[in-house]
Amino acid sequence: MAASICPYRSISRVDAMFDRLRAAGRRAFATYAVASDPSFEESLAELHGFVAAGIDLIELGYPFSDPILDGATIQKANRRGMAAGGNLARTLDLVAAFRETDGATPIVLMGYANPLAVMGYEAFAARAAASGVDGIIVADMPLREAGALLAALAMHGMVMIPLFAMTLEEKDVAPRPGVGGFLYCIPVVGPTGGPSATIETIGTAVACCRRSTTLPVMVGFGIKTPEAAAAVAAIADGVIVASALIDLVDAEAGPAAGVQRLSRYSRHIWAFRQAIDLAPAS
Amino acid sequence: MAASICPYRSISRVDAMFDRLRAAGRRAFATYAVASDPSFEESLAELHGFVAAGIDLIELGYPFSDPILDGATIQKANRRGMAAGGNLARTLDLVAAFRETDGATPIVLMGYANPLAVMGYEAFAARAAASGVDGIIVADMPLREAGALLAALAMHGMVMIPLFAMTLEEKDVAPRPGVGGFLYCIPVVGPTGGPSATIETIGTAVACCRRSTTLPVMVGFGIKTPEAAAAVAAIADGVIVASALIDLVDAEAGPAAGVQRLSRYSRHIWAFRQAIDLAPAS
Amino acid sequence: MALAQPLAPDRPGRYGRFGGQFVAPVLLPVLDRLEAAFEEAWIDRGFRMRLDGLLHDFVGRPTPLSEAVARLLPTAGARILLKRDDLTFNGGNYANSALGQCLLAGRMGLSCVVTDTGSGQNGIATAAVAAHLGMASIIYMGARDAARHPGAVKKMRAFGADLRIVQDADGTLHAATSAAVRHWMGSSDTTAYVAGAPIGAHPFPRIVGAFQAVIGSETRLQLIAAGLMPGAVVSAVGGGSSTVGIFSAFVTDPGIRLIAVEAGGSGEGQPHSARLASGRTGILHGAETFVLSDENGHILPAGSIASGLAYPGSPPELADLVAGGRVETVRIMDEQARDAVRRLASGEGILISLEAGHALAAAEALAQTLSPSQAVVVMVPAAGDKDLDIVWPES
Amino acid sequence: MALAQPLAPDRPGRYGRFGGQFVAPVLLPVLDRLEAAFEEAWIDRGFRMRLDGLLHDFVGRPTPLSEAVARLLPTAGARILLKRDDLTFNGGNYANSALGQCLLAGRMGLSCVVTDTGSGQNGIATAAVAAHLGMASIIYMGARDAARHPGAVKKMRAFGADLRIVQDADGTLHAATSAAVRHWMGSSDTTAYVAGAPIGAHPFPRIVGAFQAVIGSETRLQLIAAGLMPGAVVSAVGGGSSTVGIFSAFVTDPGIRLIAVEAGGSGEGQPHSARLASGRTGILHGAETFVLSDENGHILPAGSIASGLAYPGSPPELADLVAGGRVETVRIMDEQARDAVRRLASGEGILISLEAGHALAAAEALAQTLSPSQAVVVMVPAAGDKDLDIVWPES
Ligand SMILES: Cc1ncc(COP(=O)(O)O)c(C=O)c1O
Ligand SMILES: Cc1ncc(COP(=O)(O)O)c(C=O)c1O
Repeated sequence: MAASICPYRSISRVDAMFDRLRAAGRRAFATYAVASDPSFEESLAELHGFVAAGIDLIELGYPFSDPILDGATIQKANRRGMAAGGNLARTLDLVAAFRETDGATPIVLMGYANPLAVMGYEAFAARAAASGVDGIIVADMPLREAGALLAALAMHGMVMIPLFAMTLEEKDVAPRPGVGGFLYCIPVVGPTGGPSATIETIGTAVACCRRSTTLPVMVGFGIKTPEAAAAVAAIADGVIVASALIDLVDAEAGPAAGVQRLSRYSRHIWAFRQAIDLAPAS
Repeated sequence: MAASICPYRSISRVDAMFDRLRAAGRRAFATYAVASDPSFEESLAELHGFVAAGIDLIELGYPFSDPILDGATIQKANRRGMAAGGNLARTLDLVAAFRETDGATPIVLMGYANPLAVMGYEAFAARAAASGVDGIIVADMPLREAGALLAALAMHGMVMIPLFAMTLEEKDVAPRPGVGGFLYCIPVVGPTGGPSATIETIGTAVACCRRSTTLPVMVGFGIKTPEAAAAVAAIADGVIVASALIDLVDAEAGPAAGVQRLSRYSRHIWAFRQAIDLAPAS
Repeated sequence: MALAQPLAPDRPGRYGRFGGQFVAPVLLPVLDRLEAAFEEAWIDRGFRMRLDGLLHDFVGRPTPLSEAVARLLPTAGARILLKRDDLTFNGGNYANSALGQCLLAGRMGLSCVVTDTGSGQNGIATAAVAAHLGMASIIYMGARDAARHPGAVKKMRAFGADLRIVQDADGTLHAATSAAVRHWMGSSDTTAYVAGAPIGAHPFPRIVGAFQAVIGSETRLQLIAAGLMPGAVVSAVGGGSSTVGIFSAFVTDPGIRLIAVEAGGSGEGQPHSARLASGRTGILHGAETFVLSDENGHILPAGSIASGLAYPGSPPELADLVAGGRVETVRIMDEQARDAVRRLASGEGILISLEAGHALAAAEALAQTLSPSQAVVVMVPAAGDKDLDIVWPES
Repeated sequence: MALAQPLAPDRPGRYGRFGGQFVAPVLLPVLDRLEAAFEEAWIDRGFRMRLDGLLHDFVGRPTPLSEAVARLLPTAGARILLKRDDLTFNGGNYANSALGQCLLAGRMGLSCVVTDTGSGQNGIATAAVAAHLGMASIIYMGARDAARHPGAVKKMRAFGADLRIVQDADGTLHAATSAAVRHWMGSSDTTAYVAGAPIGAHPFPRIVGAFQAVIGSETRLQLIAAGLMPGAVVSAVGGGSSTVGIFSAFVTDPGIRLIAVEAGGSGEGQPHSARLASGRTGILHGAETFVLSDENGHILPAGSIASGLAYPGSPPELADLVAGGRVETVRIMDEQARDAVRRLASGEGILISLEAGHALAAAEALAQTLSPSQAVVVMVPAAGDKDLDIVWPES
């Protein structure tokens, strides 16, 4: 259904985004949300809200029962998404719905291997491409195990965004077909929402990334404040803030659903955006 | 103390009793009470009360913490006796006090080996003889183990009354010095206060006793009614009723201490006495 | 003896199409180091001697293979032989691999271990072994499991373990495993993850399988000594440590049927744990294997009266043996397992766990179809003390 | 090995001046038959083979002799070796004699056994063995002990035992023994009394001693295999089954100290169980021996945090060895035993019973006075699962 509604496909919205930002001397700012959290409709509104507030790239989590690499914040978001009927297929529907009015903002899925395996890599890739997905990050599928998925992605013009840790060996980061978009640099170990790395560590990690890739480097995991985001923006091509943004929104007192929640989000995104844009280019 | 008060010693009050009864064509009637149950004074009054009510021979239990061969009724009596300060030494005092006014009624102690062993057999025999004790029944000291005690008893003119079970072998019932008084025929197995044997079984047991001894044979354990007592009296030289009498007295409603308890006892003893005396001689 | 030999699958870490290393990339170097350390240790005579010595002195191996006499069964049938790992140590057979992995961790210079536990057996074994070797231990246990097994909780704490109760999800082994892996991800430089079963990313199935293979080799020797060739070996599959351990010695004997028993749960429409027979191929906790998941790839809650069987994943080696038809599967319901435990206790004086009760129930049914000259071996991974309140709620 | 050989004391059934048959005469023929049946069975190869087979397959013998590593002790001293009967079966070492006696009862044509239990160990062992051999079992347990050991109560019932709770007296082993003997007196034609310890009238000390001697002979072989001559063997005395069992193999080695550890209770003026060191010669439960009794011959309540040690009598053989100076006695208080159990659990990953904790505490103190080249053997009769709530009330 979603596939047929989607009017067109951009081969490389992610590349286009980095080109555009680089030309403007700016760094990318990405955030993460779980599809269908708290509902399909609100999720859709939120994605558009992100773009309006200044987000360049959206990581869209497809709900999964067992997000083993995530901390409490994102575990809860997954549960809410599942409770609202969210799953991989509905997430593709969500992207298709988003694409009806936004053909430019890159969307990469983020999640776990099992829903992909159960849907089948080829079926997934075909449906995802038709829905307007640009790439995917799979938390528990290192490149060693990604052969079948990479082939399917490549066939449908999508990429897998590789996760990078400093301790990885050459063989685990070597470029291969189907890999692209950017390098997701994780400067800490441990699940999401955990402690932050120092800016020195992040610097080392980014430098390390640059040596093994020509892709743009974005840094995620543990970035919690606009100040930290600015510091990272000064050395990387982009910044990803997930748990911290959700926590900031949720920490504000009073009920927050729909428009109200979105306006809180916008305010915090705006603060990060300002900080990132003010950072000196590396 | 008790020893010096005691005015004289009968060498064989038990033998004298059987001679007297045999001459009169009567059978002996014995009962059992725990010394100091419920107090030294009441116990003393009770012993005299037994005699007044028609008891020929008294088995006086010396309280012991662990009357392993006794059923619930006599276990409780032992606990009450201990609670009132009763023990082997006080039991000897009680016999001495009894002897101040009753020089004829035979008293045999009944109890367990440990208090004797702790006092020492020789010390015990000396003190018991001086107090006016005639003999002793030790529930957990078969003749096999009684060598030292028998020697001490014989030295002081007392006897051990042997317990007889039908299954005993010759070697365990053979007469020996220090053994005498009567044969305690137990027609049932199991602790006191348990089920009764049939009169046929008792008859067989008594006949068996007669073959292995020239001593008078008294039957005890499990005799619960005057009718049963009469049936036994028809075939044995005497009847022992313990648990059943205590149970009968305790079963009557209302508080019963001192004189009141004694009068209940007398009534029940009288009933048994009548039945026994009416039994035809064997 | 498939697992006692170095593994040589088509792809590294694969059993046929199952297995692999589906983990966060940050863990890959850790797994690679672990694999190298294990393969080196496994051929090191000193390491093996230390392991065997402790298996004997500390764990109490070998365990007997004892006959359940005929009184057990209403009608005649094959003989039933019990492999008595209930007679080891506190933790039943879990001690085999906990010991091996803790020794390995020590050899790698790590001073702390983290693990997860369902009914408490793996946690107890790991806590005890860690204490014995002077290491710290952190154990994750689901809140529901912890409530069902207060004695196990107390025992792990007695061994000095830092026990952490997980309120997440269904509060069973599955949640505990996720929490333990999360913990490990953040501390793999000081802390070894002790796999309770031959599940998870390679090299864990390989390592646990190798350390558990002692069950199978003992059993094989005992059968040879008794002059017996069994018709079948029956084992209940939770994490699969005892099943892979005992099957390993018989996989290459085509004449011996291998029967994996899965928990059928309380009844129709209730959660069960039969992922080998009716799971989907999926990816859970680091490996591609049979998984209880719905059509969207969500993991389904696993259910069983036996906490140790309620796990939605399965050992990749076993998945391969089932897929290839070498291992048959049977489903046993809660009540059947409970009955079997009760009958063995009152009829034989042997108190086995509910997990083992599943295997026994299946073996009894099988034995009825065989002749008295045949024999069925039943794996008993642990004693039933932990299940007393569940099996005999009334007394 | 004093007890493995036919007994030849001065008087039949005597160990020096201790022992004998202080029972109601009605029981004498029963004891005589039992003695004859035992002596006949004991030299019957078929009986011994059946016994040994079940000790191996069902009880899980031999048990290891394992080293408690130095971490346990704050300062250096002799090595401490644990004889690990906690690794047998449910009931710890009680299974040795329960098995022997039940087999003997079966041979004598009896179909029911009765026994008494303190902390539940002898009851569990007897219930399990009886179930295994298809016999009925009746078990008496003091009400206080039953309240302290609910798991044991459940386990005996699981094995189909007819468990009877005794409210009498202090509600401990002593009351239970009296009740069991009373029961037996009334039913000795169908029912065998299973002595939990080498106490009571002859031939029970002889029979239990013989069946428990397997502990000592295993230990001796294990020491020889390890090339060790221990400085001392240390064991806590409850009924004395494990103590007599392990000492039996070393009595004739004058170079090896034998140390019997008694329960000192909670403190000055509180009940204790040190009848070997400070009891009187008396007569209890059928034998002349050291007994806790007052100057009037009343049996004193025995006290200990370890139910299995709170018994006012003692094995006549041990009384004789103490009287003759061959066996030394040591008194350990509740808190010391508890500490030792805790330290061994968290320091070594071994959970021993409070009874064994008494022996360990004594051994640790002794080891401090010896050199690291010496060794002390500690008897561990049973695992500490039953004591979890007592040792760790807080967790
Ligand atoms: C599943 C998931 N977890 C976490 C993150 C980012 O890390 P953190 O939450 O620490 O900012 C992302 C962002 O991409 C994500 O997709
Ligand atoms: C201690 C004791 N128990 C029992 C009895 C008699 O048995 P029963 O109580 O069954 O009449 C006697 C009588 O001599 C006795 O002394």
